[in-house]
Amino acid sequence: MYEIIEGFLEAARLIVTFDPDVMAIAARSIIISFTATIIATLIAVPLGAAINFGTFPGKKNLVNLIQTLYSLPTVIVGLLIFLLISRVGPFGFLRLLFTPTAMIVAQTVLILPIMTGLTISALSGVDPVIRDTLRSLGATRLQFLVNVLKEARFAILASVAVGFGRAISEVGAAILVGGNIAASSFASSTRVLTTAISLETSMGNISQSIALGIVLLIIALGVNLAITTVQHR
Amino acid sequence: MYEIIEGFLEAARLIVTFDPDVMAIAARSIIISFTATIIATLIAVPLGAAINFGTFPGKKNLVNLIQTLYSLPTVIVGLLIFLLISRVGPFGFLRLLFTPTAMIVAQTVLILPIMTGLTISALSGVDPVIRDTLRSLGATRLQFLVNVLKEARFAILASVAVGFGRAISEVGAAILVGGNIAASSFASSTRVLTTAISLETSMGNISQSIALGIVLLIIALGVNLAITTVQHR
Amino acid sequence: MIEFDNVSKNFGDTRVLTGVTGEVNRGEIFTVIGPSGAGKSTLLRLIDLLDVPAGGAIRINGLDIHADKEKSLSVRRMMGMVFQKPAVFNTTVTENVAVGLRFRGVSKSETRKLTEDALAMVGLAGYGERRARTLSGGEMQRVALARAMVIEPEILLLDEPTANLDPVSVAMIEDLVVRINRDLGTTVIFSTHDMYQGQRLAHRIGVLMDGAFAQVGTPREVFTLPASREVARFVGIENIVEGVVVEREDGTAVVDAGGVRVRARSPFPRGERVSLCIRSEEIRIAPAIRGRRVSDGNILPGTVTAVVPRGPFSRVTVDCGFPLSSVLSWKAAEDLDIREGGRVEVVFAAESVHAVRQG
Amino acid sequence: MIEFDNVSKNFGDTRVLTGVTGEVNRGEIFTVIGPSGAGKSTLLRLIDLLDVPAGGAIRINGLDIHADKEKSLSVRRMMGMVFQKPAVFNTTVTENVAVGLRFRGVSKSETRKLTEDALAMVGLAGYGERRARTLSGGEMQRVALARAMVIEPEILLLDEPTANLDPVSVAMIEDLVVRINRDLGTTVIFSTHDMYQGQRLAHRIGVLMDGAFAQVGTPREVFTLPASREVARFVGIENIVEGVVVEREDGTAVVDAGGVRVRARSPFPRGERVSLCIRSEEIRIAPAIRGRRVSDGNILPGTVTAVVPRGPFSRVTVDCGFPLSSVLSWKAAEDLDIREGGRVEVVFAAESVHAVRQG
Amino acid sequence: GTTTDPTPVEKQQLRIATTTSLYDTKLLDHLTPIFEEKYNAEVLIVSAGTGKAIEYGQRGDVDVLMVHDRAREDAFLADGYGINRRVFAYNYFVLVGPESDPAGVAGMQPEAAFTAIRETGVAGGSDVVFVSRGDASGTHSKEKAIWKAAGFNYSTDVQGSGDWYQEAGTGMGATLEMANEKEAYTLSDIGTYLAYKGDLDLVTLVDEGDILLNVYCAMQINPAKYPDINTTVAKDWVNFMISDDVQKEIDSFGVDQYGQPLFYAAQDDWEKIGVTEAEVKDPIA
Ligand SMILES: Nc1ncnc2c1ncn2[C@@H]1O[C@H](COP(=O)(O)OP(=O)(O)OP(=O)(O)O)[C@@H](O)[C@H]1O
Ligand SMILES: Nc1ncnc2c1ncn2[C@@H]1O[C@H](COP(=O)(O)OP(=O)(O)OP(=O)(O)O)[C@@H](O)[C@H]1O
Ligand SMILES: [Mg+2]
Ligand SMILES: [Mg+2]
Repeated sequence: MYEIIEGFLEAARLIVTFDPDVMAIAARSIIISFTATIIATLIAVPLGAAINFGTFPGKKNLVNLIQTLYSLPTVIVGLLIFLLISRVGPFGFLRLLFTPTAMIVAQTVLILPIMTGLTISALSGVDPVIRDTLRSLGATRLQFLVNVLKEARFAILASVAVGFGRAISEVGAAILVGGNIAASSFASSTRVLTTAISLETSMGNISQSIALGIVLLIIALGVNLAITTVQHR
Repeated sequence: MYEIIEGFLEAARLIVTFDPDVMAIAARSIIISFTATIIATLIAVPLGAAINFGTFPGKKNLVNLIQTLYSLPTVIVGLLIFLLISRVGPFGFLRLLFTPTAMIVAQTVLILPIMTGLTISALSGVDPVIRDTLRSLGATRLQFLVNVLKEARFAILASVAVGFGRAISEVGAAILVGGNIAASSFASSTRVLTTAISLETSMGNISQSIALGIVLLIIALGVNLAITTVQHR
Repeated sequence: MIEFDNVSKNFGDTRVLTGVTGEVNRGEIFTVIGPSGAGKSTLLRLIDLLDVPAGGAIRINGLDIHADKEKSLSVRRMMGMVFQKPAVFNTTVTENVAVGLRFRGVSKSETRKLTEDALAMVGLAGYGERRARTLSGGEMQRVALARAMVIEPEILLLDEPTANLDPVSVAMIEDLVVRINRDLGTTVIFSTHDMYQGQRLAHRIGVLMDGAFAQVGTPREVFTLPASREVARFVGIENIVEGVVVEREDGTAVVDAGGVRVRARSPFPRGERVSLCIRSEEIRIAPAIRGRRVSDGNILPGTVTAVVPRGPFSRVTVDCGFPLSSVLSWKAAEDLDIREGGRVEVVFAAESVHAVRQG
Repeated sequence: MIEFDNVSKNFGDTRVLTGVTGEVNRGEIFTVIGPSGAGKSTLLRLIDLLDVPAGGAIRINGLDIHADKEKSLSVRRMMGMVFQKPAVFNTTVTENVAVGLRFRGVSKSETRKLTEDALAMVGLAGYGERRARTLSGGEMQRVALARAMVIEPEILLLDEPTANLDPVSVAMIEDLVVRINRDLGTTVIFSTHDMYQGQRLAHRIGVLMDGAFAQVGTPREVFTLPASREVARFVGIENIVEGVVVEREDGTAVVDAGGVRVRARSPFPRGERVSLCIRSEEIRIAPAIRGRRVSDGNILPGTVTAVVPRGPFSRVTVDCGFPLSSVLSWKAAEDLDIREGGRVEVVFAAESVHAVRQG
Repeated sequence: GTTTDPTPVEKQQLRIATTTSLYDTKLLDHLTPIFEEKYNAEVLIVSAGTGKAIEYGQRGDVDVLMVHDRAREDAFLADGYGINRRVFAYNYFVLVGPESDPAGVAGMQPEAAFTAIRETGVAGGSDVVFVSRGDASGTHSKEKAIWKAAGFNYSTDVQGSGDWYQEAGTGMGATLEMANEKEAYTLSDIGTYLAYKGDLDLVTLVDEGDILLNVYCAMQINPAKYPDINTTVAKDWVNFMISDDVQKEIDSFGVDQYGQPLFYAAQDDWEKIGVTEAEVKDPIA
């Protein structure tokens, strides 16, 4: 158990000394997961709205499918993206494999189902009279959407929190398409907090893993405080 | 890309032939993740209710903390549980390491924050007049809880779906405390679908990984169909 | 201007509207009254394009509003609606009222001004910065009114807009509706369960019953000449007596109601079964004077069976073979020394009796 | 039985109740009336333990109900409440009504029976299997009523229970309330914005204004002898005239109201500034006959300024130096040939004038 | 000889921690059924990175440790966590790289090849990239040893000397995939390379040189540290690995699939691989 205490001390040390390696890894984690969350939000919200407010055959099945994809293992997502972007894959020419971009793509795909699903339930929770009121006030489709989202902002932002949490904490996809590379230049490296944690763990450096885990949670705390602030506005 | 097609064919073959290895692994996945989800539900629902309906100092901070723990990496969860149950850890005497029980514990811990958080938002979405009505009808605490949950059943079951999805798809904790053991007896083995996928991937058997991923998604689909049926009852 | 052409609507197996036909004129205040569950809200929702009729058409200025999805937005922007259970957006009161203006791209300063005016109009000046969710029932309803009115719609749809308000607020809102209708020429359609409100405000009233208009007419027509027994009951005519026409001479008839003969205005031939509708306000109670006779009116002797307070009045029920109720001021009731069991005479003119054919 | 002891409540800076003091007797129907936002709902919620007062106490049978959390459940189980905007559980109508019974462990068969009866009582027999969420506004309100009544509470709290109902349903619910009160001895407290309803049903009325009871009394007291100008206005006394007592002799006084002298019942001394409250129903309109004099009553000449229909009546406003309104049946108005601009006399007794000291 | 009662009431459980590269060859999967049958035991194998596997051993979570990192094994034994090390197999690491071989290292000695790769890499301009496991695994240890033997200070001259040197920080398979993708050089154990060869464009460039030797051992966790540990079966396993039958199995394992063996039996080559005879032959008492 002393590893946990060690982990805390180590985390404190890493943070107060601005350990350059850890700072770079943390920054990369933030950038990648943040970008993935934003992209996923931009897709999931309109998609979720279209599904929730639309009436079409197979709607229930689609919702079921989305819910099923909550269980998509990160490794499978990683593999699929890997096959698509590896040199011999259809998008191989983009040379995305083992780049931060690839990791963003993988995390976006990974969190899309859950964010779409949670968007659907957030929107379905809005009082039907609110929806009718917006329509009756002459909202265009876009105005309607924006205002329903405002009403559902608490739940929508909760879904963003879930998405971000899943993105920044996943490792399977990140390692497969990113490769956990520690190169000397920031841009060529793909080591993020979770892949670094995996590595430290596989090397048996438990305290170091825990320290990195704490750094990750501190980042998550910051993001969540920001989200909560917006939620309660 | 042909690996994907291969994967589908292989999945079909595994399923129609009732491949005994895969069936055992799948069964283990179901048992472990299902148990973890049920235990987590039994904790998260009362806990979420207590937090949502309670008034106490630091409530907002607690909710923030819970939301932050959405980002808990599975590896960190695995490590912490590992430290607790490894032979020299405080619970080492239970000899839980490398057993399915340990995996259940780890998955339960992993999905507790998100299930608690989603329970809180499910409950906070219930019309306050409904809550007042229940109170005014003379509900005891338990009756109150049961009936509010009934009203929020859609969102609560969605949180169960999220929890199950995260449990059955995670690999980091499963591998650390389970060890991905393929022993000759069912009870001693700890290989589940995700750890098997990881292994196959690390051995370069991409089609096999994808086949196992498909099996996993089929299980998830079944669980979700069941959940949806209850939701719409 | 707004034309209902055999509009029908059902929810699953529940047939709510079976064939609503009628017209609302431009600039008119049209009230829809009808029992709970008659489909008043449903009809208003159909007009506001929030639901689609199962059959028939609603036309505004000749345009079938449900026919062309493309035009939905412009049709809707002609209208403002206040829902029966209004919901407020989870933001400030000001923001709530401003929503419709923002949708229409009205400038910030203009929006601020209009919003303030609208809040003042509904008596909520100074509430602008309050969070709308914390308002009382009546306050919310007024916010919803301000929100619908501020966009100055051509057609204002109000679904029981004063249901949660006290009389002072009701009077204020009614004034407002009348003023908007008069000053801006807004066509107003509202549903109400307060018939007197319908009458106070409406140019015309439609009585929705069993999925269709049982009667459409001016308040006076509806209240004094109900088209059927059901309408009569609904508009508060307390005395409805069954009988058969036994004599008839130009315009008046003698109706036999269980042995008691009642003179009534009636166009119906001898032998016709009719319901006689007599407003309790048209009935006087007089001390019993035996042997009095009249040729033209009705004087029926009877026994007082009940005296019930009602507003500043007393409602007195007299058994004259069938029960008849009258409304007296407390003072009059005292002067006449009316008490249960006492003998009195019930006096009313033949013109006060409105006969309808039994359906 | 229920005692309000200086109850106060605020939400943040908004002071809603400042000191409500009063009593509701066992078996009584007590009505709370008051303007929108006065705190009626707040008061009912405090009684039902849904909120906690900031100060003061509410005692039921001597027990301070907010003092002992342990007793909350048993206190609450004495009561049933219908909310102003009732919400239904997302299940069938039957299930909705049965909830309170299930909480009390009533047997299945008993529950079925009671539920069916309750639904029949509110006129929703046959609605049992419907999903409650699809009901109309009025239907939902009736479900809420059935739900609260079926548990046969000792105290029934109704927050504007008929706000969404048509007159026929209102009459039905009112009957029900009276029956429950009479047959089961249930104490009923309800808020309403329909003063006539308060009067029809209540044994006593509390007028909630500015955070406290401005008056508590029998309907008759409140309606004829309002305690203040504000109560007078609120209970619908249309004529309120300011003046100064200039003469006084046992019980009656002469009040100078802007040069016009009015005789009134008044206990106030000379020189006192008073408001005179005169119900429009107490005022008669007579053809103008110059020179008539009376010693006891009031006959004021004036000019008709407005004739407005109101229910089966017309409301006639006459300017006699100050405006006075009277209510006549249409027929009377026609007989008297009343039209705007015509000269008439306004006649009312000194007893019809209720004077209150200006606050 | 057997020290376990051939018909125990309950099956004994044996927990083994092994490095991933060994496990992934499936050699152990091939051997365990034989062992289980023979000793009526149940074998639970946990495969992990070398560091993690050693960690399991240190904490007494397993009974037997199987790794291929001499230096750390020695430390482990010295610290008293392990006893009775026995060497059961060896093979060679290979330096693989793109067929184009931009640094021109084919056929060189390992140290020279590494030097050449570094020189061209640091010079830049060309497409020379070296992907390292970077995970403190046995393979990584070996790589570091070669850098050292070639005269470089690992952390200053190699790590951080430019983008030519990249640490994958993952398992062998993933590292090979990455090297393949980047047309880079990497050091691999032969087993994993053969397993992946079909999917790769990488070719073997250097496979000779003493320094490439890769020696696999098994050892018991010290029962003095963890008294209730499963000593007898652990001994059985170690002895089983050096038994004649198993040594034969090791020699032939993989031939039918890859056309060449993945391992060589250690039994008769103890001199070649630089260990004592006792370490390859003497059963634990
Ligand atoms: N979505 C729905 N599904 C099923 N039935 C519905 C639905 N909406 C309305 N109804 C039914 O249609 C009928 C008419 O409803 P509507 O709300 O129009 O009545 P209303 O005249 O406005 O009544 P109220 O005066 O009580 O508001 C009711 O019986 C109601 O139960
Ligand atoms: N949670 C709250 N937060 C802030 N203000 C509140 C809250 N609840 C009620 N109020 C305010 O308290 C006042 C009294 O509210 P209440 O609902 O008791 O009024 P009411 O007499 O029932 O009015 P109505 O007739 O409109 O229903 C209102 O001004 C309302 O805005
Ligand atoms: Mg309605
Ligand atoms: Mg209220």
